[in-house]
Amino acid sequence: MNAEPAMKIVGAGFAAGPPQGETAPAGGSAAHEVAGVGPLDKAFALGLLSDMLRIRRMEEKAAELYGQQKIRGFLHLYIGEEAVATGAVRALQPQDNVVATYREHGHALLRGVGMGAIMAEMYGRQEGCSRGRGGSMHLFDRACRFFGGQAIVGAGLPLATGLALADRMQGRHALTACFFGEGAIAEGAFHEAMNLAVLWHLPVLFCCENNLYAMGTALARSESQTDLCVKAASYGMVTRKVDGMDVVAVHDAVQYAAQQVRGQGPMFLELATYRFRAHSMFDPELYRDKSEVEAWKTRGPIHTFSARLKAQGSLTEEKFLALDASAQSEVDAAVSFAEAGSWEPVTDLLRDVTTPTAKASAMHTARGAAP
Amino acid sequence: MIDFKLPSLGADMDEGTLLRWQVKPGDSVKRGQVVAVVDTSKAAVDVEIWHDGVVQEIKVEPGEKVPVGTVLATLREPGEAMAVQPADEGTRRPVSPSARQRARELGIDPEAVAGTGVQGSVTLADIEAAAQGRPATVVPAVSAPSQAPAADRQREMRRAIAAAMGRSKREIPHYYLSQTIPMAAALAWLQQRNQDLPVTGRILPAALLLKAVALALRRTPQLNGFFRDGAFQPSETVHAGVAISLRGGGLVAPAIHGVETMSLPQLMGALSDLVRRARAGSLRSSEMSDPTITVTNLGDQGAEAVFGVIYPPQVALVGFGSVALRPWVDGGELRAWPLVTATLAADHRVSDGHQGALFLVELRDCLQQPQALADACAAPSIEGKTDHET
Amino acid sequence: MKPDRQELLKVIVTLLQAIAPELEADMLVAERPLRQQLDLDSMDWLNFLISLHQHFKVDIPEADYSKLVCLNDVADYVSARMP
Amino acid sequence: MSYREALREALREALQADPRVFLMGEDVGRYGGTYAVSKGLLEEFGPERIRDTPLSELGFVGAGIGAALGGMRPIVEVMTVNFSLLALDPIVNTAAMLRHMSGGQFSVPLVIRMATGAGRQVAAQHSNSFEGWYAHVPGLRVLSPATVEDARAMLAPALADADPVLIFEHAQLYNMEQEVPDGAALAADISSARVRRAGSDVSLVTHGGSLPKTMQAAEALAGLGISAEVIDLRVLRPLDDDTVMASVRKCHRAVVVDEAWRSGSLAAEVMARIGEQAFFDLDAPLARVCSEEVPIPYARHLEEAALPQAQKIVATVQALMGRRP
Repeated sequence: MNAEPAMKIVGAGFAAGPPQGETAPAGGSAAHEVAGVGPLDKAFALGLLSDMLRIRRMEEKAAELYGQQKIRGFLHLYIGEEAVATGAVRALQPQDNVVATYREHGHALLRGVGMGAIMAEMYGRQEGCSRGRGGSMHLFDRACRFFGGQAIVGAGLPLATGLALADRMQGRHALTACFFGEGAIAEGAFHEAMNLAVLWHLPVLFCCENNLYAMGTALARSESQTDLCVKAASYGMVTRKVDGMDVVAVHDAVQYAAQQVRGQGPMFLELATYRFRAHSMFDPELYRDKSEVEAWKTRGPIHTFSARLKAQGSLTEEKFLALDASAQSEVDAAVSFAEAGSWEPVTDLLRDVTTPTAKASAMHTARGAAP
Repeated sequence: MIDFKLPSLGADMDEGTLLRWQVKPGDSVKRGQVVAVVDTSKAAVDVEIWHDGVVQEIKVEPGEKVPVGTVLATLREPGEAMAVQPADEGTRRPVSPSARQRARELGIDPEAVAGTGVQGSVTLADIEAAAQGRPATVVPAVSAPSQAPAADRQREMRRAIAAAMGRSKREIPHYYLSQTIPMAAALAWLQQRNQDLPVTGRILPAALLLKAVALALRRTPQLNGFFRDGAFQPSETVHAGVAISLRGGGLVAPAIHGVETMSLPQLMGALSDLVRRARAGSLRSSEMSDPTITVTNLGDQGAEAVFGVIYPPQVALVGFGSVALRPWVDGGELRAWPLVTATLAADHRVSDGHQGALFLVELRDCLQQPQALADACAAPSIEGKTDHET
Repeated sequence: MKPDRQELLKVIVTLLQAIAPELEADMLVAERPLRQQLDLDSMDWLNFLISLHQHFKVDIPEADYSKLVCLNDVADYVSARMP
Repeated sequence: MSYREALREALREALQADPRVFLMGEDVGRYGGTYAVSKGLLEEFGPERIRDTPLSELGFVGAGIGAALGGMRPIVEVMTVNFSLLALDPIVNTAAMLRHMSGGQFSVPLVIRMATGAGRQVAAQHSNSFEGWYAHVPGLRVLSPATVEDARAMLAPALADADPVLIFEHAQLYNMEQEVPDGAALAADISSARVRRAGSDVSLVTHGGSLPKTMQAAEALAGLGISAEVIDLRVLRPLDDDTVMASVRKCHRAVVVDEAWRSGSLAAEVMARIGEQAFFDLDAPLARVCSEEVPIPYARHLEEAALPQAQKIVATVQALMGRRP
């Protein structure tokens, strides 16, 4: 029964159609109705497929390694939702900032964090992208402007708003893409951030990955208004609903939205998607029917997109297998890298609590001030 | 947690010096147990505790003089968990960490040094002073702190007695009555009774007089009890405070409890024990704090009659002079007769001369029937009966 | 074996000291009444007699109280009746 | 100069010195600051840098963190520590932890100022002293300026710190007037405690709004022949153990004075450290004067009774001195 609203959003023509449900006069939506219609640029399309496969295989491997206790703690997998990160991250520019959640492995990977560094982080190795201090939920990368890995639901939104404020105050032509689940919409942080971003016309792209469940709580059981765009729009925000199982639809929507955000201020995208696996490795999935999961799996982003490319003649089975093998070998290499990694010495336990230079300078000033 | 406070051991006591502890932290105590000895300036009194429990912490060290009501020690209720110190800490003298450290450097035993710090703890300064050999701070090894010098004690006792008696005279509207009581029958009965008994079994007239007072009081309860908070609280039973002069001056008036219920031998035993302990300085706090009437007997010293000052919050005092042969008219004939002058000082807030007179007459009559007096035990004990039969 | 007179007096004084602790032996005049010298009341006196009875195993009937006035009387009385 | 003016001067100086610095908070602009600290700055620096926010502590503190990550040097004013509880998550879970979680990649050069403390009959919800809570958290630096000089001088080094710094301004200090040395001599350190009054019998360890009361108590104690040394912690995290222990080693007795409640408090932490580091120097049990364990009442006499007062400090010290020979 919980599948009902989801089916309504994406409708029957899931593989086609323009971004739906824009609530503000954004103009020029016709230019973006290309998603499912015309043939895609082949290299671009294969790139999208390859990225989705890389995420899928990495996540599957993570699940396996979790079973082997190589990866510990909380592990939230992105399987089923790959089209969102894949479509979205490709539409961003290098100077843009990305803020994500604890289900962020895919975003980090596509933003440029090496799979080896991600895997090593999940192993807790000091070769990990956060030196093993963060783990699965706290992937960070300064060079990629990837700001985490924020594991408090909703906490990323004010942070992203502030990053956008800094960009605007410094006159940079950058935006901040903030990914969060629909569960964050119940948090005060969502509302405060929406308000601030619109009030101050900040370049934030709010990407709500609506996978229908906040852990085990279905949207309809937690929100008085299940149309999330209506909520965001109440702040004067431009909003759009997007089929998050369609990688091209996502990409086009984000590309369009990014342009809007850079010029005019914040925008809110609701990306309708579905997580095929449990919330985390601890989740027995008592809250949803197997049949619902199976129904969504028929709309899995990888096989639907593959089918579409094959139908367009852009993809052969051999090519698919080659892409898959390539993803798999990247995963193998990442695992080898993580396995070969080292543990940070316990003597370094207290590092990175504060910034060393700050301490030194404070002490320096202290000495200078002493009469 | 129960606070064990310094009880008032009489109206003349507003402070006391703790002489020694009979218990230490960790000891279990029973209701009624003597736990400490306190110098009230009149006597060293064994102080009893009125709760069962386990001693948690000693708050006042031997030698300290503290006001009535001061918490002397804390007790845990039976079953209450230990609050701080492990039991085996026992009576260890508190020594501050820095004092202990310094004592080690100086080769001094810090626990042999008198403490001037918080809770009597030994401080750094105490150690330094001890190191310089200032004798004043060194505590005698085991013995409890000695009582104050005799002259000081005398002065303090006089001050305490003066304070209590002054208060009595200010607050209590005394009236006085006297009655001459023939003692021939009583003395003859006693002589008869004592004749064949070893010296240890003999009964003094004082015991008979006490018993007679207790029985006579049954008719006039207005003389037995406390006047407190503007009202008289009669007492069900007679706790007779016996005025005992202390050798070297001063007096105490500890109670014998439930006099009307005691057989004469019991009463004699109690009296003898009380006098002995009063002079040895080991009275119990309950004896000091709850007499309901005082009986004073100055006959031994030869006084013919004594007009006493009531001991607050009591409301009456009975005095006996010497028992002596004096002229007495009996059946129209003048005779030499053993007589005693009994007096009553009583509190007009509670009773009138009329009741007082009834009491003295009753007292006289009781003493004319010594055997009945001896037999009258409100609740004779088995021991009492046995004694009586012998 | 009976103690000699000096020894006997010494013991009696010791017994008295238990009742009147401030007593010093050389203060006592052996011929003067004890109760006056030592301010002994009837209870003290009884206790003294009890201690004599217990120490020397002599009986002192009440009728004999009048015979015991000064220290010498006591010594005579005791030495005459000691078993 | 008043404490308030000193804070304003420091803000003005910081805004002039570095274009990345901006002030953000509720009513910092047009209103001039709830405590009038930022009065006049809007006119001087404009609404972008003197930025009024909606009543969204969680939102604007989080945005302050984001702006710091994005290269700015934000000074976020949370009106009072009471409202900062609405922003506990960004302060603790994000600002304090980000550097560590990211393996040292992202420092958060953010300054958060807030008023703290009781004493003005504003009742329970506006009278808390939660400095100690923040001082519990690794990754934060917590400052408690108790003098006009520190109010003037602590902001610059706080801004220079690459990590989040919280500055607690006791609301009762804003009107305090003290002489301040000329600007040149103002480079304060934000790492050490200060001896505010030298003494030899007892160390009184305090900070912030309790400093004036403690100084008053020390004066009264001097009249009683007790020489009290007063330590102003200034920096509540990281604590300057050396200054505290040096004093305790000299005086052998210590009383901690803090307006927060005693249970699980900063006072408890200072006492624990003295116990750990100077145990053998102690000549009396440690003691503290804290607020009574009650929400701060409105009625004046009850509020006064609930808070540390000079007289309580004096009595506590006297009790520690024993029967001095």
